[in-house]
Amino acid sequence: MSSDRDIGIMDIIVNPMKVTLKQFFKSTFGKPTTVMYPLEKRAPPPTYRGMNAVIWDLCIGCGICGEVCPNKCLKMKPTELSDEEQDRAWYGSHVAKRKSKAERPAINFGHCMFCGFCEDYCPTGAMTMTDFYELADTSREGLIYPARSMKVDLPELPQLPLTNYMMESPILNSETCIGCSKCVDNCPTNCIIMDEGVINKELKNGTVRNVENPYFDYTICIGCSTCVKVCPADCLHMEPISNSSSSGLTEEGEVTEA
Amino acid sequence: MEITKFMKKLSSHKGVSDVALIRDNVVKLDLGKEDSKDFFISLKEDYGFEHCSLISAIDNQPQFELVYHFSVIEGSIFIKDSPKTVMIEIHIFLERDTPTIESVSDLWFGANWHEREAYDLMGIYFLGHPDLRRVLLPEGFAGHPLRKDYVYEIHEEEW
Amino acid sequence: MSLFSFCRWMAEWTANYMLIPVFDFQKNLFPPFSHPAGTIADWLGTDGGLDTLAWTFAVNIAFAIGMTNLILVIHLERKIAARIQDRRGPMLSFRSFRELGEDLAGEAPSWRFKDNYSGIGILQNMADGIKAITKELIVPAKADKFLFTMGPIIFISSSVFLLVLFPLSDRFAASSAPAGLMVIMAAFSIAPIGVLTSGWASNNKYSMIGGMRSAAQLMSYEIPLLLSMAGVFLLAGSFDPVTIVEQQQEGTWLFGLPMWNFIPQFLGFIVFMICILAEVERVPFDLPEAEAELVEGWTTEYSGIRYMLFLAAEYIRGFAGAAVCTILFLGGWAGPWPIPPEIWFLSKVYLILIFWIFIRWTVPRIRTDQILELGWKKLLPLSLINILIVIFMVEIYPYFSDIVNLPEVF
Amino acid sequence: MAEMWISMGPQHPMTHGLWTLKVKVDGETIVDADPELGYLHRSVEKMGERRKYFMNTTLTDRLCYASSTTWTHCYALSVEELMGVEVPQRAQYIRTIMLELQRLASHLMWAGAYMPDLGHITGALYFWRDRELFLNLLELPSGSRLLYNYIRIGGVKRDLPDGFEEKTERILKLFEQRLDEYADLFENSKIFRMRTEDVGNFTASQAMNLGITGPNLRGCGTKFDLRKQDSYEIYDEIDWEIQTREAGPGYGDCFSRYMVRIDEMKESVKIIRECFKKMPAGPTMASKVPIRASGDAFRRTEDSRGEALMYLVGDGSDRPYRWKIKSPMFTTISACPHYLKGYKVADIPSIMGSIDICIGETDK
Repeated sequence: MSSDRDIGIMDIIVNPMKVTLKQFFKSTFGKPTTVMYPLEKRAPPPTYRGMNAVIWDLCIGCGICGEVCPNKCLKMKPTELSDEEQDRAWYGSHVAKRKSKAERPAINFGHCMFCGFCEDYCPTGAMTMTDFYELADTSREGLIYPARSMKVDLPELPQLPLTNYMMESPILNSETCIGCSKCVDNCPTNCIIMDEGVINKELKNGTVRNVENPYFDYTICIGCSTCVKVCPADCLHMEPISNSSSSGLTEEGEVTEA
Repeated sequence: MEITKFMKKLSSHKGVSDVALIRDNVVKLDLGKEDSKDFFISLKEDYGFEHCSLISAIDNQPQFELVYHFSVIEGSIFIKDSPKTVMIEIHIFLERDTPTIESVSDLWFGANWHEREAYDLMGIYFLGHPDLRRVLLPEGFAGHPLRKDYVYEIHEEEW
Repeated sequence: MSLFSFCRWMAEWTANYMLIPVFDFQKNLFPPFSHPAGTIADWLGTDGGLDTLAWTFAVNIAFAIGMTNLILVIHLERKIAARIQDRRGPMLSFRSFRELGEDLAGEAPSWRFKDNYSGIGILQNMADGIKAITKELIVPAKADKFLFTMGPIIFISSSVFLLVLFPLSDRFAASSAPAGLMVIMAAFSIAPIGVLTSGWASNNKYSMIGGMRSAAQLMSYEIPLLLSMAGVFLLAGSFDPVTIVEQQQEGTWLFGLPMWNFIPQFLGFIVFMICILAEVERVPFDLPEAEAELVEGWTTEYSGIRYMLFLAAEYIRGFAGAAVCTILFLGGWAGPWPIPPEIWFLSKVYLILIFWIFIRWTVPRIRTDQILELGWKKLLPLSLINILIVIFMVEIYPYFSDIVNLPEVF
Repeated sequence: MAEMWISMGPQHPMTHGLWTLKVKVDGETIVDADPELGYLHRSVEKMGERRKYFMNTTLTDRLCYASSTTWTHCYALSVEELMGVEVPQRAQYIRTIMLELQRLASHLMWAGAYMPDLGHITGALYFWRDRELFLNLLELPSGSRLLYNYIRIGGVKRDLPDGFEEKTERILKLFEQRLDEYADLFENSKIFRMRTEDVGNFTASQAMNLGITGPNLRGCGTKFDLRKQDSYEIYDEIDWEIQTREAGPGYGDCFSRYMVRIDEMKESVKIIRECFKKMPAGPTMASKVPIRASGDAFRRTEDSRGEALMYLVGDGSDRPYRWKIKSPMFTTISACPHYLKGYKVADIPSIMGSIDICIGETDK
């Protein structure tokens, strides 16, 4: 494919040097390619995966970001919210008010590999990645960013639909349900209500009473499996769903990817 | 040789069972451990599988499974109206207390280090291998880490 | 006025007005005892003493010029290499000083270059030198300690010695020997002994192979190198640089241009250029320290200022090699009048050095067996042909032109 | 000189990674060699067994840091085979474009690393300067410069940004121009040829038996490219040629391997252009991507360095039961005593550089 020609005596020095001479004059009288880093910086593209930032007003504390983090460098930490923050909280306002402490993500950037899964799988779009990349620090402790240090406030909140990126939803086994309603208390999107269940159910301790069972609004379920984790009777398990845009807030044909 | 004819011929070999076409160019079969060497020799000499792609060992609990992938590069087996070349996937099951099999590294040199790796990480012994040492882990490492019963510690930093 | 007479004048002035009064004062401090200062003062008054002092001055001036050029050459190499490779090269050295000054003074200092790029690229060499001095001198535990120390001494001293051996012009010479170029080539050939010594003493296989390669390379290039020089010596009839340069001005060429040696002895020039590249160990002939396969070759085990001096010595050798090439083939310091001959000489040297830098960043390194083949099979015959041409020019043609009345060409 | 063993590595300019090549030399001639691996072993296969299927794309990115997209693609392809996922047409085109861009970047990385092996630092900087262009392109949709995590199971992360095609076309044009310019500096240079021609020879039949695939096999004149021979994505719909070259009848040397890669880069440029021409509109992600799988499946792809194969066994949970990676360089390095014997010490970097080693994928 590439042209083959006979190699002559000019190809020892002269012809190769033509190339280097050309480049020499080009970069002497033009601008060299290299960027003088600390003084000049290249602009990252808008998709750049840099340090994380959390829009607290959108965050519902569901913990999916910690769930999908391959390095487990992201943990949900209980955080005190001020009254104003509680008022502004959008989806999670009820959780913030009900629980003594709301949970917000904190990141250990010493372990983070900037894969962007937390951003991709966030059901509300609260987790974002900025183009800030100069995170170097002199100590390991300095790389642990507490939840509040990553908080950002946007003047106008994007109206994003709740999306179930986890492709799973909880399924109830009403046989073992004891009707404790812990799942309702902990559901970050308030998609569970307690309603009629098994009548005259015999519990483990021998007492017999009517039990209320949880019912799920799958249109706004985000598949965070918080209910499965808090269930004391192991009566919930996750099962795959067919469509990620099953959320009721999504209109047909709308692009779901933020 | 057309691939359907090739599959027919394969089933006549000793120890071969369950010959199936899992994709349009991939033949899968199960092979008995005792007849493996003869089959591999004829695979190379008669059917022209020049290239050993991969040898993977699986711990199926309790027995081990060896999966051989061989491929044709310029051989005589073809598929009608397709530029695709043929691959063969061979499953061999080994007992847990005798994880040994005859080496194929004298037939395909490319299998040499795959066998070493299978020995290193899964503890399969290849009889007749010229140089069966650990390849990825250091000499003197205890145990074979890809076995499911290998006990290891998960270290998680608290922060 | 030549360099030596200037130095002699300076020596007289220093001796008469500074040294002799001081020594005399010392002599008279303790009258009952004789003091050696008096003897020195007496000796300084004689011709011998003044000459010695003058030579010391001359040699020091030559060193100073050589070392200044060393810094320039290294900076030139870095900058040109950077431009060839579409980079910028050193630009920000000692920028931290400025930042420190800003911190201490609370305001930016007055020296400021190109917006915010404050820093001086040429000082990068100084910065590197300071860094190298502060590093530990590591001697491997199993190395031959005596030879390990002797190797750098041989290599570096023989290279620095080269600086005083070549004249910058007929009036500017720190030494003048009738066999000047032979001395230079002898000094050049000492260095491979240092290379071999340090390569062997390091007790490292890479170093040893590097040292051996250096010896093998010496075998292959030294003979064609000297044979290609022999043509020039035959033409000039002398080893003296001054005579050789003067001889090159005699003949004329097209448009009355002086016929410098690279025109009649083009073959010799080519052979010499290739061999001197091998002599100063630059790409494509830097086999002893081929960093791809031998890590750093014979300098692998050296650290700190020793390693830095090795690098510096190589540049000094490069500078000296270019100077020898200028004297032999490019008419030395000859050039039109208004520019002084020393500048002419240096500019020619720099031209060759820039050419070498371009070669270095343009071609890959060749292999050991290939350099041996090149040296023995190609360069040796070429240099012999060159000598034959010169003999024809110098001896045979004049002999026959006397008999059959041929036109005078050479 | 008596015969002696020289240990090159684990930290040596020739190794391009962390491994040791012990060579037995007689003077300057190589008598025997013994490669040693394991300095970069991160137990990717074991780690993969503890992570969910979709999380493992971050591990495959790190298999070979010079060619991360191709490895992630191989993994995604195998998992899709295991789960039975249909990838939308547009996603397949985007994947092909990304794969070829990655192949260009990887080959340029190799060419840049090969030049200092021959003592030619300028070459490194020229090729790496061009690689930078392709990294900029790969950064636009994926958001990262080295470890993209762009190809996901069932499609790609997001659609190509606006203006990507024009930007790519501009860069491809510049790159083609530069590649022609470089011809005089590299492949037509006499000293470059002296170092690479007739060095590191092996024949095609030897190479097949030794397990050498990819550009190294095509450098022996064998027309074997899995993009055609076991075609995936949309390579069979696009008009392109397998690039081969041989130094002599049926064997290849360092120079033919170099030229195969240069020709392949030119072919990749053609493929990218055609992909842009034919690209349809549509979704970039499959509508249904399960997270659990059972059974076993494998796919092989043409990595930048040869045949990449991933064999996956699922047991019905959301994590792979067994995940086996075949890296092309693993077998190629194992065969190095065969093609090093008889050459000079100075040829070691020239030969080992020409087969394009990547230790990240080799040690897994």
